Amino acid sequence: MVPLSYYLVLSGFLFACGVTGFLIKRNIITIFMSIELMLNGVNLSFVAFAAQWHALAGQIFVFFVMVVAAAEAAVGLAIIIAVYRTRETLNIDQVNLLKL
Amino acid sequence: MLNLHLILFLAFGAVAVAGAVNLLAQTHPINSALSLIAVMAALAGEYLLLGAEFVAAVQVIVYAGAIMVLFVFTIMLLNAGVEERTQGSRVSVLLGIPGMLLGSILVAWVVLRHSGTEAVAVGSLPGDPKTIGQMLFHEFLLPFEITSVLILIAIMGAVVLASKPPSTPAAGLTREAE
Amino acid sequence: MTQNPYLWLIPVLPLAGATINGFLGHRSSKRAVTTVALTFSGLAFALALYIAATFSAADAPYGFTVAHWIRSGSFSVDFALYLDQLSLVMLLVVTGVGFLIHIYSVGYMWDDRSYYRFFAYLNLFMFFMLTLVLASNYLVMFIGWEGVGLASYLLIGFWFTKDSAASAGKKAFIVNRIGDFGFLIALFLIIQNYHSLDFTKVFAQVQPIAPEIAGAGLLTTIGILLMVGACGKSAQIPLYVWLPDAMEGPTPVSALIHAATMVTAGVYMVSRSHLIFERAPTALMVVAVIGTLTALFAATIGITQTDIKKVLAYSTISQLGYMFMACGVGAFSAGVFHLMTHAFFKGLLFLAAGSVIHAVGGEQDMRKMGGLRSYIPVTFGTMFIATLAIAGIPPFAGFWSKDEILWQAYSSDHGSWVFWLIGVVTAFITSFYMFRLLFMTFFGDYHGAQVDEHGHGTHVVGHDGHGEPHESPMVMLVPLMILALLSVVGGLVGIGNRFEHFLEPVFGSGAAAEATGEAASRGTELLLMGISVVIAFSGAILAWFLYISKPYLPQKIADRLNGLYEAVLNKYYVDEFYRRIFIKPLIDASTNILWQGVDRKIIDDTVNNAADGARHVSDEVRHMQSGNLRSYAGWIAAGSAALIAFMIWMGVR
Amino acid sequence: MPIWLYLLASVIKSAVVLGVLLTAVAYTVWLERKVVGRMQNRWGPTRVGPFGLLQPAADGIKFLFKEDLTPPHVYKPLYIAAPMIAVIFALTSIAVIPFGNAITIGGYSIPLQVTDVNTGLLLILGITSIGVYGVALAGWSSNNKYSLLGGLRASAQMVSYEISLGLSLVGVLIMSGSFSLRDIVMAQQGHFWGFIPRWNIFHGQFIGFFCYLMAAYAETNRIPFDLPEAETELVAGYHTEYSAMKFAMFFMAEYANMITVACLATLLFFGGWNGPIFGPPILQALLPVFWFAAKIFAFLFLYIWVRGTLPRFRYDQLMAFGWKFLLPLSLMNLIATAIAVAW
Repeated sequence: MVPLSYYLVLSGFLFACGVTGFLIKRNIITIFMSIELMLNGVNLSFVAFAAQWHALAGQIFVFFVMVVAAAEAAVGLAIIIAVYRTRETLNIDQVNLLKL
Repeated sequence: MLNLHLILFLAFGAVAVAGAVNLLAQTHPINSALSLIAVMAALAGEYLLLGAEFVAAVQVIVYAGAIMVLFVFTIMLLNAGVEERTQGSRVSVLLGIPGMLLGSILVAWVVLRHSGTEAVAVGSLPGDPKTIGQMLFHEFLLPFEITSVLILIAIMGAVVLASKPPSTPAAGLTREAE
Repeated sequence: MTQNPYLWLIPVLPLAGATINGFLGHRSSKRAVTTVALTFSGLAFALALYIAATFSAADAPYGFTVAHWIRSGSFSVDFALYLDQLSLVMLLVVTGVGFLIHIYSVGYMWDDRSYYRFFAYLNLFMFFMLTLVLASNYLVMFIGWEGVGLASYLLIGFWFTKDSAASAGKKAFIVNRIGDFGFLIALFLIIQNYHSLDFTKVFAQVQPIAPEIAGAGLLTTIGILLMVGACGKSAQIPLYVWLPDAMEGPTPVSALIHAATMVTAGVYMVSRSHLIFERAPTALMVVAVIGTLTALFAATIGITQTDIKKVLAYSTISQLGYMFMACGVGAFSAGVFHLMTHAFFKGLLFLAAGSVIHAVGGEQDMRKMGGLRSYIPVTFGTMFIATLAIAGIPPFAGFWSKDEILWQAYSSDHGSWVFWLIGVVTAFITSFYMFRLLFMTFFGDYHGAQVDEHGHGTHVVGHDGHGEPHESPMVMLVPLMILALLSVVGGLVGIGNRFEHFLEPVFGSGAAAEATGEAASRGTELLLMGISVVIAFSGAILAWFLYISKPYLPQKIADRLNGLYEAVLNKYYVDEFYRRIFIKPLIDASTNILWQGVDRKIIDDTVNNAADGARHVSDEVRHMQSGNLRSYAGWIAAGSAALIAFMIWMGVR
Repeated sequence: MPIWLYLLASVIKSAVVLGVLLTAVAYTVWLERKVVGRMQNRWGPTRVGPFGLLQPAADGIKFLFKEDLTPPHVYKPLYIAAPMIAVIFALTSIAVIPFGNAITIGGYSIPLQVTDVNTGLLLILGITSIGVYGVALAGWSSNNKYSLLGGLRASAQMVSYEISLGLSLVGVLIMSGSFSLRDIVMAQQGHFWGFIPRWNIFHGQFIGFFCYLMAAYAETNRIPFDLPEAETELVAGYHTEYSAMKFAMFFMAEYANMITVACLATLLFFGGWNGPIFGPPILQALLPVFWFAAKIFAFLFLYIWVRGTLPRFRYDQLMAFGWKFLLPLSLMNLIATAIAVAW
């Protein structure tokens, strides 16, 4: 028997790792993976809450999150490819033209 | 079985934590990707512990089997190398990291302060495909259909974005083609 | 009120014509445009005739509600039509004269490039004029009022490539706005006090009120404000200045809008509101004084004008003054009677003048005409009849109506011998300048051939201004002849006060006042009638003496009375006066205070300073937007941490 | 059943299944060489043992003793991990394959299956989808453009065809209403009109089977879809830089995958171990396993037959076939099945 808070702390840790990855990573693809990590952390809390409250809707949400993640990955990676074609780099610090 | 449950939770959790930390520590994106796959597999285990066997299976098939393959594919396609340690953003370190830490601590404090003694039993909520399917096609029919539209748009967007521009051969393109 | 389901068709028919010609005309042939324009205006006339034929005094007034329009609390305005004897007269005049002028225009405008546009505008004018005439409340009337103003603006500026035409259109429009301002305030006052704009409802409330003999009350205010509106539309002092300039428009327009119909809208409106005016003697006096002064004033200017259309324009103003004088002395039916006969003979005069201009190839200066009698006999004949009519020679139409007005001015309760005297003097002047026009144009020798290069009316394109003067085509002559006939017999309906009795259900009380004094002053009436006939003939004889017998005399007289002549020739410098007193200060004030002061300093500077401030702030803040995605993530992380802290602090667990 | 006995049974079952599987892999290779040889009018292996039957053993010994070359420019951790990933996932999926009814030993009923999970089919799909990493990582970590292209092709191809594979299976799932492979087999017992087996392929799922077969060929990178290792254009694709035991692992993974796919086809479309059962009890116990093995053998033979017959596709043809033909076809099959079942 594992308390719910354990799951939540694990989920929060994964999410925090995702945020940290977004903050410190320079490679666009890795940053993208950090986002996936955050989504996974959230999914864990969804499933844990679903089990805690006996509400299957929590698991349904996970599917929706997965679908969104898949769509996001498809579009995002396509964007990355397009960026790489024009900028010849994957370093996010060098993709910074969108400013005044 | 009490201890076994906790042990399994800790084991999968350890793998997930190790994978997440490794994701941050690695400098090569492919290592980060493999770490992430490990995290996802570990999370699939956690889902099994929580009784969500269908979610676990889909987690492996969709996340590990499809999305991450896409990532690996992209890394291979673009021949991504070791990360450059450029110092492009002071804000992200000076503001973002403290912000992240503060937010995490606050949330953790709230969670731990309010967590009761209730524990989640193994398989306490049967997440079998049949029940989920019925729920998905009754109560969540509209969101489900909308996500189908979303994914269709995403497919088209990906095709348009990643397709080669017809007449202007980009520099990166010639390298792929060799 | 009897429902008459055909009523709405009358205005709608010309509107249909305007719509068809306006949207499809540029692609259709002239023949098709002609067919559409004539069909719809002709149908409107036919329908008006039908309605007149089935009109019965017992059933009047007729009404028809087209649609509910404004519903606001207890206040409501319907888009409703209303037909009584007064509207019927106006209806027949507008559709009849309008239809004749449509026919005439086919010949006159045939060679114009924007043929379809002309007819679209003309039909549009008909629509608005009929709306005005048939309105059952002041608001619908105001729509027609503004609509005819619009049509007038469009038609005056019909040849808008010419600067003078464009500015004449603007002048007409702006001067009319001043009048409309008064009209609108009058409407507001009516709404405020009577909570309705419907004629029947307002007048039902006005009916029991006693006349405001002592000083000026609400009704006086409303009446004077209505008169301000009428002054604008009907070109009375002080707002008459636009009408002479409006002669820049094509001649049929001058005939239809600026002589026969639109300019009489003011008279119609005052007559329609007669219940208000009858209870406000001060307002009535204002109307009479303005009318009388305008009549005299415009007539004197008419003496010196050399442009054939300008003479007619001033004549129109003068005759309108007569009508207002009639209204002002409470003889509304006499005013409306003169309105009708005036529509016939003044329409005819303008059309004939158009025919003359057409004949001499666009020339409008009478000094360059002369001797045209033998070249264009039909035009001469009809114009001669019209001149007789306007001069007040019996038994032509003008005699009856003018005599009626003069008699009423003398004998009515609100009248006085002063009005009569000025009226008679005006009649003399009228007779003089009209025969002057006739003699200068048709008698003597033709002066056109050697000078017509400098003619300023060359916009009637396609007419050869170099050849012999030639008679107009039949399509132009037939309306002339019909109108000439009407000018001869039109006055006969007034014999024995038949016209007045016809309008009695509308103007009721006026006839009663007349009946009391009738027996006593039969002799006076005949005497006055004789005086005015003599006056009319003497004016004609003076004109003959000066312009046929001794043609060198006018120049001598002009030299002798140099100052006065210059003043009259320059229309008493009224335009210049207005320019000095109103326009220039307005422009200066607008430039210096509104533009440079308010617009530049206050509004622009406020906006610019706000923009500058935003830019300065943004210049500092934009450094946050480094273009680096990780920085943005940092901001988001910090922001979400702050948000979480805020939520915990606020007690959201 | 005591827990120790349960564990013991599981270990024994695992060992047996793994042993059988590896042997089958070895002899499938032998069979392929033999059959293709015959088809090409030559002998195939004949020298080692009778009919060359010991050839697999000889090959194994050669692989084991060959020098294990590691080229200098490879990314070593993944270069070493890749073949392991490939072979581990290839061998894992056999764990949920049932190959017969439960047998009773000493009063205990033991199912002929390493482990019976009620979402067995999903598990196989998941494991298969992870299997692509072995090939992809091998191609990338070799640091060789041929390998990289092979790896890229493999990952794109497998991800694409996985969709058709999954969709072609859904028809069967709708008919049986379960993810459990055992239940699916149970649902196919009996006969139509007394003589036609009530197998799914005869039960309206022929198009589904066709889609599955095509997708499975592509998933296992077999001819005519062996683009990732096309010798003529990519030298050997993702395993160009591999030798000795690491190469053998890829080889084993490929054949193990073939066997898994054949097992799945048998279970889903051909009634699993169902077949005529007769004779003494011992025979009755073994006949289902025999039928199962026979059907798998037929499939493996089909694999080899196709390899001996068909040429290789072009890559764009492969992708067009997968996305423009196979995917719509399997979707239509799914819709048709759903309508038929709902009827």
